[in-house]
Amino acid sequence: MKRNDKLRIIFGRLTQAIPSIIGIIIVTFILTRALPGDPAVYFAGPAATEKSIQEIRTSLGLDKSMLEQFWIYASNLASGDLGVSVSTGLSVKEELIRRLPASLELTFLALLFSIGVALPLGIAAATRPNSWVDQLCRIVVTAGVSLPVFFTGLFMVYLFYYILGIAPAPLGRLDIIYLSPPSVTGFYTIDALLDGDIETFGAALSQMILPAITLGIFTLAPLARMTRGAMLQVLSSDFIRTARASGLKRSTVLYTYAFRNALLPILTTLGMVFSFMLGSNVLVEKVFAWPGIGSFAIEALIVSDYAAVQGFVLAMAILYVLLNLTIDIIYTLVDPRVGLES
Amino acid sequence: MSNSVPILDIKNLSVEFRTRSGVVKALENVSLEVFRGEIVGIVGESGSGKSVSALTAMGILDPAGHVTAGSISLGGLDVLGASEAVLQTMRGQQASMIFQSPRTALNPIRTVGNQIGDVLHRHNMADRQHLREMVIRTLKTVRIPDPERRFDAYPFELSGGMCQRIMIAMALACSPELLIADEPTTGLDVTTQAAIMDLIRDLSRERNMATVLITHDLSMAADYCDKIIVMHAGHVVESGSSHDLFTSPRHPYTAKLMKATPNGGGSLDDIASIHGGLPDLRGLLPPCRFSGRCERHEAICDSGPLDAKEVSPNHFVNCQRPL
Amino acid sequence: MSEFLKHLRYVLTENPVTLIAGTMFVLLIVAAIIGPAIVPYDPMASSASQSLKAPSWEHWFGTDQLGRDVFSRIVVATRLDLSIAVSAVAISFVFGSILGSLAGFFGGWVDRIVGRITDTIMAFPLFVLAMGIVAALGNSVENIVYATAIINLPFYARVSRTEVNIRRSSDFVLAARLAGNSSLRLLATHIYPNTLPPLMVQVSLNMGWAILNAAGLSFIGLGVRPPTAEWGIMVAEGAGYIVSGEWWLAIFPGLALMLAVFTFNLLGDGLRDLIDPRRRT
Amino acid sequence: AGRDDTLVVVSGNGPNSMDIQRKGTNRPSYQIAVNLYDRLVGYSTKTLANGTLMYDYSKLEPEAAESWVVSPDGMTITFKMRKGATFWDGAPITAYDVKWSFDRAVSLGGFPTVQMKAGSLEKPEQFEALDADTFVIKLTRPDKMTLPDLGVPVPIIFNSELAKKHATADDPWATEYLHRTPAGSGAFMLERWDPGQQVVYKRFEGWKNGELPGISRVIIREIPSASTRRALLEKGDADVSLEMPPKDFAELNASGKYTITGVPIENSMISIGLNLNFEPFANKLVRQAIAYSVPYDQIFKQAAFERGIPLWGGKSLTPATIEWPQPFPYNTDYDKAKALLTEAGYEQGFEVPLSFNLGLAQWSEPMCLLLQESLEKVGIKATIEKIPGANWRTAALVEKKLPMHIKDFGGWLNYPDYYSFWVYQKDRLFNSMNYSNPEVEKITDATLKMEVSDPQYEPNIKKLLSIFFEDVPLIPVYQPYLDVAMQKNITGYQYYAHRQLDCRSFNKASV
Amino acid sequence: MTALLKVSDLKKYYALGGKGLSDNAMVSWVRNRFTNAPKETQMLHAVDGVNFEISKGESLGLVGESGCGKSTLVAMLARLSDSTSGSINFADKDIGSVPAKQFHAEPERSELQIVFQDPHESLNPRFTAFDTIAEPLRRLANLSSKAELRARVEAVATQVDLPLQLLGRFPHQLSGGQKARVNIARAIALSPKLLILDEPTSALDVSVQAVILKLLVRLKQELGMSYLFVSHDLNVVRLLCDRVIVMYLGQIIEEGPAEEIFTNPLHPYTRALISAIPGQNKEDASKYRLEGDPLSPVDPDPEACRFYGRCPNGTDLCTRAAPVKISPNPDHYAVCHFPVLSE
Ligand SMILES: Nc1ncnc2c1ncn2[C@@H]1O[C@H](COP(=O)(O)OP(=O)(O)OP(=O)(O)O)[C@@H](O)[C@H]1O
Ligand SMILES: Nc1ncnc2c1ncn2[C@@H]1O[C@H](COP(=O)(O)OP(=O)(O)OP(=O)(O)O)[C@@H](O)[C@H]1O
Ligand SMILES: [Mg+2]
Ligand SMILES: [Mg+2]
Repeated sequence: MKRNDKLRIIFGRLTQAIPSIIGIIIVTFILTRALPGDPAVYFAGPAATEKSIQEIRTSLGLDKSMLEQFWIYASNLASGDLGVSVSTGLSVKEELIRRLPASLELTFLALLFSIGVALPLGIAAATRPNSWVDQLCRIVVTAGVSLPVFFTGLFMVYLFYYILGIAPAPLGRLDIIYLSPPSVTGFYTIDALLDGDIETFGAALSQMILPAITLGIFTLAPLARMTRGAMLQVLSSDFIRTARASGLKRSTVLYTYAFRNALLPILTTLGMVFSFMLGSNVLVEKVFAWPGIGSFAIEALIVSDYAAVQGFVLAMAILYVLLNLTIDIIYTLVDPRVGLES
Repeated sequence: MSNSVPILDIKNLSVEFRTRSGVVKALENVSLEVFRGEIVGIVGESGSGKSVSALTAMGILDPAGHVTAGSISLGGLDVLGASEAVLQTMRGQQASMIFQSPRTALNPIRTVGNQIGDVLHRHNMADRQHLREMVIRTLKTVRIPDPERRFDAYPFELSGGMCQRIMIAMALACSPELLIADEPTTGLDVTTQAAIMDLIRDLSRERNMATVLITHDLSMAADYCDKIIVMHAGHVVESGSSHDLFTSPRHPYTAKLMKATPNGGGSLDDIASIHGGLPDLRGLLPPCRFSGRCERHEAICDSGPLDAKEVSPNHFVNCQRPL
Repeated sequence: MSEFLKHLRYVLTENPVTLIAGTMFVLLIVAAIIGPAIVPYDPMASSASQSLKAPSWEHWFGTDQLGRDVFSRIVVATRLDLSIAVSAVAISFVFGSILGSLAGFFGGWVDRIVGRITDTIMAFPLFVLAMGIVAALGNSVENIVYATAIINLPFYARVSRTEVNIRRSSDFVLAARLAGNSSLRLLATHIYPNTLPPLMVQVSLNMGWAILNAAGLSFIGLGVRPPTAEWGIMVAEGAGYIVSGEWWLAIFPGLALMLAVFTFNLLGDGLRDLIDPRRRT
Repeated sequence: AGRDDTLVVVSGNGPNSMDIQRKGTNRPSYQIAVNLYDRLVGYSTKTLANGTLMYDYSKLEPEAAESWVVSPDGMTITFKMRKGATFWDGAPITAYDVKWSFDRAVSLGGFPTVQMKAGSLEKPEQFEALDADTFVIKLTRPDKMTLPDLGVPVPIIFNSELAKKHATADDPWATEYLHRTPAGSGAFMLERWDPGQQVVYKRFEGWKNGELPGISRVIIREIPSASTRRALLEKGDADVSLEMPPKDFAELNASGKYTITGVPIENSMISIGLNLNFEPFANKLVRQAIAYSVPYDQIFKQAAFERGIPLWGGKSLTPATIEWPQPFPYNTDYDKAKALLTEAGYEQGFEVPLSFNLGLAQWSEPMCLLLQESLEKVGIKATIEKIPGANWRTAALVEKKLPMHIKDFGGWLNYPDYYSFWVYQKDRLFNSMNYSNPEVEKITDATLKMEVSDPQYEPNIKKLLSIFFEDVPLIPVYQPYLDVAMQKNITGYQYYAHRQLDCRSFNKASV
Repeated sequence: MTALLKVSDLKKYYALGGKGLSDNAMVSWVRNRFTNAPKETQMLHAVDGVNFEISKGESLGLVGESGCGKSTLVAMLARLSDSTSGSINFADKDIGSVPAKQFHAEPERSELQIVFQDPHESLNPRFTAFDTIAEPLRRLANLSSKAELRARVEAVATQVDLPLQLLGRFPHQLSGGQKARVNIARAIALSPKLLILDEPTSALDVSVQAVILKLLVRLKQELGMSYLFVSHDLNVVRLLCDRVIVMYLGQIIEEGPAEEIFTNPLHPYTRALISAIPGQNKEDASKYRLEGDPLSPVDPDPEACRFYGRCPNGTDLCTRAAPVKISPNPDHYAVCHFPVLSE
C-alpha cells in the first residue's frame, strides 16, 4: 500500500514535468529560429548561388511558415525523430547516443569528486562552526567557485600535463594507443571493465581525472556550503540532543542521525549542481577535447544547426527531469514524511 | 534518605557561556543531591538555569559552556573529569534524560522502534536478533497500546503524548538509576500531561529510580515531587521537601512564585506578579541575583557572598533576609 | 541612520572574513568609480614596441599582444564587470522575487504558472540557454545582462516563493490583516521585506556567477565587444597564451575576477546580517 | 604500440562527411578527397625556397588516368585508365566509374557542380566511357581551367558498382551511403571515423596510382583548444599540429625545434572589404583614404606575426607584372588619408561597423583592433562586431550587408581572373563588397577561359589589376602562410590546393 | 442585553489532500491513506456546527484539547478565514457573509480583533513596536498626521503599561511580557468591541502572566470590551471568564457559567479536564485520567459520540445514537448520553 502511494507520487511528478518539456520544446524552437545564422546558406557550401540556397531552403522546409515548421518538428518529435544535424550530417539521435555517455561519464565522476570532497569538508566545518577549519573550508571552496572553469581547466593542463607531465595528454576520452572498448553502456570505464580490460579502464579513467576535477572544483562551494548549513541546523535540533543524551556514539549521532536528516537539502543542491555541471560541460569539453554533448551544442549553436540544438536541449531537459525524479525517489526513501505534502 | 549515597550529587557548580556578546554566568554555586527513589523538582522561571544544570550533569553541555567550579558525581562517576567515551556509556545506561516537545526530540526519519533499538544496542542490552523483541517489551512498560505496530511508526505518525511515551521508553530502556525529565509535558494537553506525569511517577516508584523533574509549574512540582529546588538566575534560592516549601516558603522569590501561580479558586486579585525580569547574566552581578526584583532588598543583601542556611531540617534558603 | 551605521560596524567587525570581504568590496567600488581616471596607461592604446611584455616596473601586470597595459585594462574593466553583475542580478532579483512572492502568496494557478516557467528555465542547461540568448540577440553588454538575468531568475523565484509561503499564514501576517491591510499590501509591506535576508545570500552568490557567466560567454566568443576591457574576455583570450609562456595575460585578470567573485561570495552572509533586523544588537 | 609508422595529427576541426560532394561538407572533409580517393589527374609538385613541397597546378601528373590527349581544337580530352589499379575492394578502376562519378558531381547541385563548372564541366552528356579503359570529356569551348580543375578535390572517382548498390530511387547518387562510408581507391583506407573526435586512416597496400605512402597509419584527432594543440606538439604527443594562431607558429619556428611549413597560400589574401552599399564607401576617394589609414606594418607584426607576405607598398598604380597576388600601391599615410577624406567631403569622419568572423578571431581580432585604432586617427569611428562563423556567410556573403569587414578568400586556381571571377564580379557570392565595374566584368569574362600564353592575356590582366589598385573595394594586407607545425622527424609534407593534409607523401623517421 | 456576537451552526471543513496539515489531523490522515486507499476527498471537520453567543461586556472562555478546532473557530470569527457554512452575526450584522479577503474594508474590521498565542511570532520582525501599534491606526482610522499618530500610539502604549522608550525597539529586543503588551496594544488601539484572546499567556512565564491577566481585566473595564478567551489553562479561564464553553473535536460539548463548570461539570470530558489540573485532590484525580488519543476529525460518524473510546462512562449507545443535550439549568448544558451526575 505504501509503495503504491509512492509510485503514485512518482507518476505525479512525471506528469508534472510534461508542461515543462512542452515549454522547453517551444522555447528552443523559437530560440533556434531567432539565431541569426541561416542554415540553408551554411548547407549550400562555399560556392553557393542564390538558386542553390533557395533549393536547400525548400528541401529543409525552411520556406514554410513558422507554425508549419513547428508542427512538422513537433510531429516528427512525437514519432521519435529528432531530425538530422546539418553540420554533422548524422541523425541527432545517433549523435546524442554517442556523445551523451561521454558527458555523463565525465559529469558523474566530477560529481563523485565533488561529493567526496565537499561533504566531508562541510561536515567538518559544521562540527566546528566558526573555527579555523570552518573559515578555511569556506575560503577554499569559495576560491574554487571564483574561477571560470575554462581557466582552471587550461591551467591544470598546463601544470599537470605540460610542466609536470603527470597527467595524460588531453586528447579526449582515450589516448591514441588505446582502442575504445566495445560499446555497451557508452561509459568507457564501465565498458572496459565489462570487457575485462583493466588497462583500458585505467587509461579511460586517467583521461577523465583532470576534466572531472575541473568541473568538480566549480561545484564544491554550493555543496559544501549546503552541507555545512544543513548539518549545523540538524546538529542544533532537539533530536540530536536526545541521541547524545542516550549515549549514542559520536559517529552514530553524526551519520545515522544528523547526516541522514541533512541529506534532504543536500540532495536538492546536488540536483542543482548536477544540471549546473551539465551546463559547464560545454566549456570543459572544449578545453579537454572531450567529445561530449556540450561541445556538440556549441558547434551546433554557432552554425545554427536547428535540429541539433533542439535535440540537445531536449535531451538535457529530459535528463533534468529524470534527475529530479531520481532525487524525489531518494527523498521518499530517506524521508518518510515526503509525499504527504503533495 | 540522608543515610545513603546520593545518585546525583552536584556541588557548588558554576557554569558560564562564552559568547560573542560577553560571558553569560549561567550557573553559580549550584548544589543539589538526588537519592534513589525520590523525585526532585527543579522550578524557576525561564532562563534560570534549570536545563543548564541538567545538561551539565549529563555532560552534554553546549561547547560554548564551561564549568568554572564545582563537581558532579553521578552514580559515583566524576562527570566533569570523565572521558567522553566513559560519559557516553554512562548516558542512557546510568542516567537518561527526556525533553520537552517530544515530537522534535525524536529523529523524524527513523522509526521509533529503531531509535529505541539504537539505544539498547549501544548499551549492549540486546543483540540484533532480539532487538525488536526487547524494544517491544520496553514499549509495553510505558503503556503504549499495540506496541508491535508502533515499532514501525515514525514520530510524525504519532501524537505528542505518544511521542513522549516513546521518549520515556527510550530513556528507561536500559534501566538507568537516574532520570532527568526536562519539562516533559510542556506543549501537551492538560489531560495528556496528567497521564504522562502519572506514568513518570509510577515508573520511578516501581524502579526505585532517582528522578529529577524540571518544570515551570509549581503546582505540578507540588503534586509529583518529594523535594523541590527553586532556582533563580543561576542560583539555587531555596530547597526542601515539597511540604516544607509549600507550607512555609522562606525565600521571597519562592513565595512570590507561589502567589503568581493560579491554583484554582480565589480571584485574580489573589495572584501577584513578580516585578521585573531576570537580570542580564552578562557582566557584574550582585551577590543576590534576586535583589533587583526583591521588595525586601536592603543594604545587607549586597554585603557579601550568600551561603545556604538550613532553616529547618533539610530546608535550605539562600537569602540574607529570609521570610 | 546612525543606528544602521552602528549595525554595519558590528556586522563587519563580528566576523573577520566579512571584514575582509567588505574591504575588498570597497576597493572594487573605488576602482569602478575612479579607476579610469587613475590608471597609468590608456587601456585601449596599442603599441607595437610594447607587445607581450612581461610584468615590470613600467607595466605592473605586463602587456598584451597589442602592447596594451594589462593593469590599466584590469582596473578599467572593474566598472563594466560590476555593472554587468549588478544589473543582471538586479533584474533577476526584482522580477524573480516578485514572481516568486506572488506565487507563494496566492498559490493556485499563479503558483502553477510561475512554477512551470521556472521549471522550464531550470530544465535548460543554464549556460547553454545563456549562450542561445546571446547568440540569438547578438553579443552586446545588454544582451549578456539579460541572458544572465534570465538564467538566474528561477533561483530568486524559488527562494522567495518558499519564504513567502512559510510566512503567508504566520501570526504576524494574520495580525497585520487584522490591522486592516489588504492582501497585496500584506504581501508588499509585511511578507516581502522579511524574505529579503535569505535572498541576499543568493544575490551575493549570483553576482559572482554573473561575472563568471560573462567570462564563459567570452570564452566561446559571445562576450562583450572588443576592444572593451572586461575580465572574462581578458582571461578567455589570455588562456590561449598560457602554454606559450605569457602567463600574465590570463593570471592577472583571472585574479581580479576571482577576487571579485570571492568578495561577493564572502559578502553574502554579511549582507544578510546587515539587512536582518534580528541580528541587530 | 606501433607509433613509429603512425602519424598523429592534431587539428581544431575534423571532417563532417566522407563525401566531399555532399551538401554542407566542411573544409576539413576536403582531405578525404585526396587521402581516400583518387582523381584522374593530380598536380605535380614544386619545391619552395624554404624547402617545402607545394603543388604545381600548372603541371599535371597522372593519377587514375595513365595518360591523356587533348584534341587540337581543345574540345575533347581523352583519358586512358591506369592498368591494374583497383578500388579497395579489388574491383578495377574503370572509365565507367569515372563517368558515374563525374555525372554525380555535375548533377548533385551545389558546391561540386559549381566547382566543375569552373572547368566548363557542366552536363553528364560531356562525359563518355568509350570502354573500360577510355574516358572522354567533350567540351563546349576550350578552357584553360578544365584540366587543372580535374586536380581539385571535387572530381574524385567513386567505386560506382559499390555505390550503386546503396543507391535508392530517392537517392540515386547514394549520398547517404557515401556520406558515412567512403568507397574509393585512394592511398589510404578509412579505419575509423568518430565524428567530432577523430579520423583514422590506414595505408591501402594495393595502391597503384602513385608511390605507396611512407606512413602506414594516420590518426587525426580533433583538439578544439589551440594551446592544447601546441602543448601536445611540444610534449611530443603529436607529430603534426594544425590550425594554431600565427603567434604560435612564429614562436615554434623561432625555437628551431620543429618544422614549420610557411607556404604562402596561393591566390589568397587577407584583406579589408569595403562595402559600396555603405554610403561613404561608394566614394572611391574614401576607399583610398581607408587604404592609406591601414596600419599595415603593425598588423603584419602584431596580428600575423609575419606569417605571410606583405601586400602593401606597391610602387605604382600600374602593375609591372601579372603576378597574383601582388602588393597594392598603398602605405600607412594618415595625412594623405585625411586629405582624401576632406576631398571626398568626409573631413568630419563617420562611424562604421567593422566586422570579423569569430572563427578567425586569432588573427582578425587584433587586426581589427589595430585598424580601429588607426581609423580613429583619421576621424573614422569603427565599432567592432564579432560575427559567429555560420552567420558570417549569411551576413557577409549572402546578404552582403557588412560595411567593413575582414576577408580571407583564397581561390584554388591561381589566376587573377579566377580571383576576380569569385570576388570582384558583380553579384558573385564572395563579392561581399557589392562592387561592380563594367570593365572588370568585361575583362574577367574575356580572360577567364583564355590561355595564359595568349598575347591578349597579359595586357588585359594588367588593366584589371590597375582597376583593383585604383578602386580598392578590397584592401589587401598580406598573403597568409599555410602553416603546419611538425616534429623534426616528419618529412614529406606537401601543400595541396585544398590546404588540408595530403598524407600520401609523409615520412616519419624513427627517433 | 443583546448579543454582541451570535454564532449559529458554524462549520469549517477542510478537504484533505491539500497542504498545511499538522498534528493529529496529519496522523489520522496518514493512517487513512495507508489503510484504506479510496481516493474520494475526505473532509476534516475542524469546526462542526457550533452555536453560541457573547453579550456585550461579557468574557467567554473557550477550552478544549489541542486540535479540537479552537483556532479554526477563532479565525472564522475574526474574519481571517471563511466558514464552510453557518452564520456569524456581529452587532446585528451578518459579517460571516463578507469574504475574509475583503473584510479589511469593512467598518467592523476595527471592532473585532485578536491577540495571538505566541507574542513573538505575531510581531513582524522588521517593524518596531511603534510601527506595529500604529499600523491599525494608519490603515483603519486613517490617521496620517505624524503628531496625531504618535500621540495615539503613546496613549495606547501607556494604556498597556508599555514604557514609551521601548516603542523604537524591534521585537527581538523586547522581553516576552513586553511583546505581549505590544500585541495587546495593537489589538486595542482601535477600541474594538470584541477582543479574541487565543491563549495570550501560554508562552509567558508565570511571573509575567499575572500582570498580563490583570492588564486584560483592567482594559476590559476601561474599554467595555467583550472577550473571547481561548485557553488551555483552566485555572486562568476560571479567573477571567464569566462563562465557559468546552469544545471537543469541533463541537461544543458543554457550556455554562464558569464557576458551575468547575464545581459541577456535566460532561465526562470536562470532568477529566478539570481533574487533570495540577494541584487538585490527588486520589480523586487519577480516576478521571483519559487514556489514548482523540478520534480522527476526518469524516466522523454523525451518529456516534466523538468522545467514545476515551470516555469512562461510554456504552454501546454512544456509538449508535448522537449524544443528546441535557440542561440542568437554563444557562448550563452538556451534550452527552451519560453526564456526570453531581453527588
Ligand atoms: N548555548 C548557550 N549559549 C549561551 N547562553 C546559554 C546557552 N544555553 C543556555 N544559556 C543561558 O543560560 C541561562 C540558563 O539557561 P537554561 O536553558 O538553563 O534555562 P532554563 O531554566 O532551562 O529555562 P527554560 O525554562 O526556558 O528552559 C540562560 O540565561 C541562557 O541564556
Ligand atoms: N489549513 C488546514 N487544513 C487542514 N486541516 C486543518 C487546517 N488548519 C487546521 N486544521 C485541522 O483542524 C483541526 C483544528 O485545528 P485548530 O488549529 O483549530 O486546533 P486548536 O484547537 O486551535 O489546537 P491548539 O490548541 O493546538 O492550537 C485540527 O485537526 C487541525 O489539524
Ligand atoms: Mg530549559
Ligand atoms: Mg490553536
